Amino acid sequence: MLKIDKLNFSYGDLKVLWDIDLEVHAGEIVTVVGSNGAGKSTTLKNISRLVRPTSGTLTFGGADLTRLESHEVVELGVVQVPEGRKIFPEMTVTENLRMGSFIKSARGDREANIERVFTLFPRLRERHKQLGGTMSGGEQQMLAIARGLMTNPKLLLLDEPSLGLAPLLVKSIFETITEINRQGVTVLLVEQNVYQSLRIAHRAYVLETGRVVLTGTGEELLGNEHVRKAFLGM
Amino acid sequence: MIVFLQSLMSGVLIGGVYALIGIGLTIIFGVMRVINFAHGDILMIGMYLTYFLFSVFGIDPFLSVAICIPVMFAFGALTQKFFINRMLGALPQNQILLTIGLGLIMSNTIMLLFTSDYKILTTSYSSGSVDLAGISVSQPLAISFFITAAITAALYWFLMKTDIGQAIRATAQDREAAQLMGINVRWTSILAFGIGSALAGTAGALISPTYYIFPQVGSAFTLKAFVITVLGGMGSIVGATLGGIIIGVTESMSAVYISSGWKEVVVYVLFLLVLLFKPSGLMGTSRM
Amino acid sequence: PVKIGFINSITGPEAPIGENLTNGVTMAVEDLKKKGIDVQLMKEDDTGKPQISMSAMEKLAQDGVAGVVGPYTSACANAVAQQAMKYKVPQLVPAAAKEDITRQGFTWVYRLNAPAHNYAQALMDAAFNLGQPKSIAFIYESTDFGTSVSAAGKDYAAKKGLKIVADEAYQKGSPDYRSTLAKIKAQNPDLVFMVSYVADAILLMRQSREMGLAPQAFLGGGAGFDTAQFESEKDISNAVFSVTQWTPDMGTPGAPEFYERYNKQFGKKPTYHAACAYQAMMIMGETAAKAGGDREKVSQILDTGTWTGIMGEVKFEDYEGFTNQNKHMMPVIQYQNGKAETVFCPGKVCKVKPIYPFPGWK
Amino acid sequence: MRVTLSATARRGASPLGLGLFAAAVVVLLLFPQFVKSPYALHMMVLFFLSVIMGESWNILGGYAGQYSVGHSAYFGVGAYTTMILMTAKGIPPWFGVWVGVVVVVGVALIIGSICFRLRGPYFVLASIAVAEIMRLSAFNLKELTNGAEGILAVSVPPLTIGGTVITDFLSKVPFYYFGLGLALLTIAVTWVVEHSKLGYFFQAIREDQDAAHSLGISLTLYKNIALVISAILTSLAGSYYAVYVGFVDPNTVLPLDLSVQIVLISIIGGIGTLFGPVVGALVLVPLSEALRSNLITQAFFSMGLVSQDSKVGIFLQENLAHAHVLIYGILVVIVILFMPEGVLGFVTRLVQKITRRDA
Amino acid sequence: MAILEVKNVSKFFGGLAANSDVSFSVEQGMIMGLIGPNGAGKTTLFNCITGYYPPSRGEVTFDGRRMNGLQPDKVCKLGMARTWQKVRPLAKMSVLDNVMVGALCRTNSLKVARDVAMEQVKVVRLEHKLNFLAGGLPIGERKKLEVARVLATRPKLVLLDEIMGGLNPAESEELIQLIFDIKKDGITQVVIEHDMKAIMRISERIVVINSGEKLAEGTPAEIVATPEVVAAYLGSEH
Ligand SMILES: Nc1ncnc2c1ncn2[C@@H]1O[C@H](COP(=O)(O)OP(=O)(O)OP(=O)(O)O)[C@@H](O)[C@H]1O
Ligand SMILES: Nc1ncnc2c1ncn2[C@@H]1O[C@H](COP(=O)(O)OP(=O)(O)OP(=O)(O)O)[C@@H](O)[C@H]1O
Ligand SMILES: [Mg+2]
Ligand SMILES: [Mg+2]
Repeated sequence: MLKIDKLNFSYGDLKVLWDIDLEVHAGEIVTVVGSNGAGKSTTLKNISRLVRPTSGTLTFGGADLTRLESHEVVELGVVQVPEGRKIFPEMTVTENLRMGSFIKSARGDREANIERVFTLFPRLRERHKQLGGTMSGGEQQMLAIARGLMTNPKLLLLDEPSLGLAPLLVKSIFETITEINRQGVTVLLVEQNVYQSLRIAHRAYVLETGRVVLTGTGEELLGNEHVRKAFLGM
Repeated sequence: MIVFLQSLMSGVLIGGVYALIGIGLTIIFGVMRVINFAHGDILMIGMYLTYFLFSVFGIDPFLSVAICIPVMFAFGALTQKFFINRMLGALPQNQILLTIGLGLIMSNTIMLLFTSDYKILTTSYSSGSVDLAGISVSQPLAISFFITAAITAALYWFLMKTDIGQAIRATAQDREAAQLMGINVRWTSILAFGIGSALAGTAGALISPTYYIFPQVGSAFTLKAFVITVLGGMGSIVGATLGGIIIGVTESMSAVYISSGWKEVVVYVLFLLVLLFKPSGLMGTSRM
Repeated sequence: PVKIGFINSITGPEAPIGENLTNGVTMAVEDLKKKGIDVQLMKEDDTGKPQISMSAMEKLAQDGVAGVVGPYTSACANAVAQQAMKYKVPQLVPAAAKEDITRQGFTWVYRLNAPAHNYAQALMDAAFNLGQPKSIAFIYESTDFGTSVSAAGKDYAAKKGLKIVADEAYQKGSPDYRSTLAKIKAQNPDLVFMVSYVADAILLMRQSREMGLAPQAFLGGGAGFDTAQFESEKDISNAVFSVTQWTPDMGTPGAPEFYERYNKQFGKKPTYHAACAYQAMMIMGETAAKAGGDREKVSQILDTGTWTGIMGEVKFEDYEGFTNQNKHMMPVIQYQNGKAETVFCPGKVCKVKPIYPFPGWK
Repeated sequence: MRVTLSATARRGASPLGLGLFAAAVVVLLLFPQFVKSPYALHMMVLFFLSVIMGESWNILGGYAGQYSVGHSAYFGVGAYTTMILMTAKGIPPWFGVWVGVVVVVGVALIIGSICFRLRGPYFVLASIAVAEIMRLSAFNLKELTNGAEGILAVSVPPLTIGGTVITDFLSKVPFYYFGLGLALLTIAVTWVVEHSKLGYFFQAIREDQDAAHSLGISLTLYKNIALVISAILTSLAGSYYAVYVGFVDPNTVLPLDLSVQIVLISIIGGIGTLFGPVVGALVLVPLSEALRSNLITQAFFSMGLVSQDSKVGIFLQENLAHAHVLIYGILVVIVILFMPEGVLGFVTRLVQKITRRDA
Repeated sequence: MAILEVKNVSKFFGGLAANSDVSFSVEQGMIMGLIGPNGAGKTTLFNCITGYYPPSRGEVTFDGRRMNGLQPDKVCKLGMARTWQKVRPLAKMSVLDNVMVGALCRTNSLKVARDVAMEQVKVVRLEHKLNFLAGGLPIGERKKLEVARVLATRPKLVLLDEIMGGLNPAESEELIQLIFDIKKDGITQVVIEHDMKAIMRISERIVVINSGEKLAEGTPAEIVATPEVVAAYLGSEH
């Protein structure tokens, strides 16, 4: 479904991605783990076309992503919940969610989707009139995920969705991911919660200083010596 | 008493035109976070357009609003597309400077085309007035006031109630997030700058039957527009409307009760006071 | 050819007026050529800023001009005057009104036009000639010109026992003077004295009409009240007086012809700025040619010579504290049915009779 | 065109830069010995004036990140104070200047107490408003400022120390050296700021006020320090201007236009760098004079490309005189679009690229 | 001796009580954990303590001194420093300069500040990024930078707001060691963290808040045994 081939990228003079090869098949949950600054977020930014690669090809369901603008990528169904939440600070919770269904294909399901995410995150329903910018860190994270779901994504890119969430919620976030995956949404997940994310992943990649160093099924990587040492601190 | 009511009336009417200028700026600022120093120059182009249509084709200035809106929209949209869009995300001081440069280009190009002469657009109603219980109400200003009111209402509905309007606001608050929602931010920026320019141009058209036209006319209005938008709360349409009328009334009241020389000082002092006690402006919290 | 410098506000806020001077000078250069005088004109823009006009003057002095005409604005003319003294370059000021320019004993600086105080005097004398006004209101833009003309007006009013009921200085470019006018109307003055540039002049009269302000006479202190645009505003200009440096029918040689030619060439009527600039350039051109480009000689000729042309007789004299000031007498005009008619000409009887008092608004 | 954050940071000028600077100073010190043309000296005076204004703005705008577009206020206060004292009280400018400094500190603190409560664009606009209030007040406070008519100084009293006349200000040379001295002073002040705690604090405030605040930096105190330093230096520029031109009025020393000009110098050159404003002045002053005086056309003529009497020649002569501000505007836009870090930043980057390629 | 005392602090945003009547005290030299569900009011409490918000009610004393009404810079000078949950690097300054800004809180000498900063940069292991612009650091390194900067102000008490968020377990481990090191220097710490494993290990005492109110306080062992805490925050797994 998504295929990244020999992706290279630099921020100015600083090269951060080296020949990344990555594939996501329809229906999968694929996890990318890697230490700080490995280039996980940068990879997602390349997929969403927030930045332009130096070289390499990115295709989604046959469409060449490098020819598209960010918003066109979203229209194809590739939706990112970015690191650092990036919610609209001066819009209310509801308005933020409405923006989630801006693209045509999602507009029809707006009301149903709002209902769905409110059920998922009751706190949002409680605060539906609060301005996004005044929500707490974790509340904003919920809003960001909810807003991403409003888009009816085919492929959902999640950049550290559990960041800043309380333990109870972390658990339910991973359950939610599995659940929406079961409903047919493909997921590319970047996580620091390595244990949980590898557990739910079909396949996973390990990124180190901008290179893919390891790949395999979630199970395999969980059992991998290197992964256990470098990421699980065991 | 008559003098008081008279100056209140003049203040409100001229405030209506100010409001239109302010709204245009507020939208541009709201979306691009760009302080548009060329706003008055865009207004000036609107004036010349109206003048041109009037003197060559004999089109009434108020009717020419119908032409002015699309033409100025296109003008603003193109400016955005070719210049300002390249600057988005750049340092704020660079954006300020870019608009200053664009303003210089606009006023000096017009000067080359039309010379620096003052142009006066005289219509049959330019100094027409209606007597309302001893208070004279300027006909052209009254018409402008109603046009302004209509445009403002339409715009408010557009920004608050339609998806595209909301997308414009979203772009203002976080461009990257907006992109991730499938919003074409280049397009919303073009739209916003276009609307802002159309409003400035319309204000120019509305004011031209009662005012005069020359290439440097813009700078005075740029300043006024700043004061209005900040006073009302940046990004707030209701605020800009309120700001415009407050400025209009303050000016005319202080001209009568203090002196013409000090009236603008009073406006700026008022402006600073509002900022001090309510830094986000009068309508700063109620968004748009 | 003789090199002559011309410093003017070609761009910047004063450009609308500056353009008239440019046109006048262009015509003068043509006329000089017809007289066999080949002028190499060095045109410099000062953008209305004194330090830039200084740059221009430095450059001209260095380039060896025989003399300089300009700048237009008082602030610039004055900054340049100091340099004219320093470098001994004859400077002929065509239209700047600030009194100081020729009051500092600058022997290299000459002025063609009448300075600020003459405006008010000529105009108010006209009013006293026609009626017995008791009170007067002043409304003027706060520029050098506006304040100095009306300051002279206020002095003169005090001398003549007129009661000053309003004294309103405004920042030019405001779109709305209605409240100020409402305030003045409430005072019911006999005379309303206004000093404004063209656009505000029209605005003030339009809004006066709106407000129904109707004194015995509207007195316009030159500048904007003496322009083609104002003239063409038939509805509001009627019976308004203005003072001016020049009119085509003030009886000076060549004035009507100048008027016609200018009108044809530039598609509009000449203002007195144009006439002043024309005359100044004619004088400077002829003088420079006669002096063979020698600055010393140019200055000598300017000191002693007399010229007669569209501005009447021109002579640079020292009097009442002025140095090298042309004692120009200003005519007074009145708009009658959309036409500017000269109603008081210095030293002559005019053909057209003035209307007094103001007949009221239609 | 996002400013990339990948580069490693460098602090201070390179030895090469310092060497160049020292050489430039020596050349400038000797300049009037070799160049006698008053026109050239006048251009140098305008250049120094721009350097002083640009450097002083840079301290507040470039380092502390407070984009004041109202610096004409301080310029005007300096200019007016000096002129008023000189003409009304006969106090020579080299005393008047210091009175101006005292006054401007007072004014700056008042302005600071109002404007520094505001951030970002609100600050920009408040600074404009304050400067406009000053300008309009100068029109209205006739007893003090002589209103729109302005203040004219007939002559500058000679500078004497212990009875001996140091200079009589009759030629441009003393002005030249005063200008050079002030320009060097502002550069020195900037250098000191950059290499002290102040520089760090100013930049911290520029980058993130809240973060700076939480690190023990008093925002009010340090913003006001930046403002006061900046205002003092700007007022020196104003005094210098007033004495040099000999005339002040509200529209020449207090207009918005001047504030914009001041900002332009820094930004075109490169904001927040020691030599940015110098480069800005070096670009803008000759450029605007060349455009204004139609040097381009003149160059065409002298190179024989176009004849002076030909249609093209006349056209150029006529129109370029009117178009110089237009061309200036176009150039500003080009610089901003293609050199977002200013000319200095652009050149540095270019040099880096070339040297890297060589290496 | 209690170095920090929070007495009946409440903070209202409009009708919403982000903190209501929260009281607790922190002993000199200890590590206090602060936990609670999202939106419980932890960050708000930090803001009230460090002077960013004036508390609507209640008072904060630090080192025996009443802190109400003090500006954040004063608070920092007095020896209480905080990191930001949403990190705030001084983007266009280098890592070293960022930390130097912190150090300059206590000294006027750049040289001294540079030495202090170098030391702190080493403590958080960012020496390889010394001259990098802070704006280009990845999230984890930014968090470390926050800590280094705060330590450079030579605080007596630091408030750390989720410095382990966005780090993998191995990286968190590093920071845990760092926190122990800080403790060794005698610096008191209040730590907000959602990573339960970490918070249990480092905290000597824990305060739990929920919907703005203090729900429980005690040793880590006591806290995990409190049923309300389990229900509101931890979930049954822990
Ligand atoms: N805007 C930027 N400018 C310059 N360099 C950047 C920028 N953003 C990221 N980098 C650099 O790119 C590299 C990869 O960053 P990225 O954010 O992709 O890492 P990550 O794997 O997502 O890390 P984390 O787990 O901390 O989120 C890092 O070394 C970082 O310093
Ligand atoms: N400025 C504000 N205006 C209105 N409500 C606010 C404001 N700031 C915070 N809140 C609300 O106060 C509550 C407490 O927020 P706070 O940021 O303190 O939570 P937190 O405990 O730090 O949560 P998290 O773990 O998610 O960071 C939240 O519900 C938040 O929405
Ligand atoms: Mg990341
Ligand atoms: Mg928090």
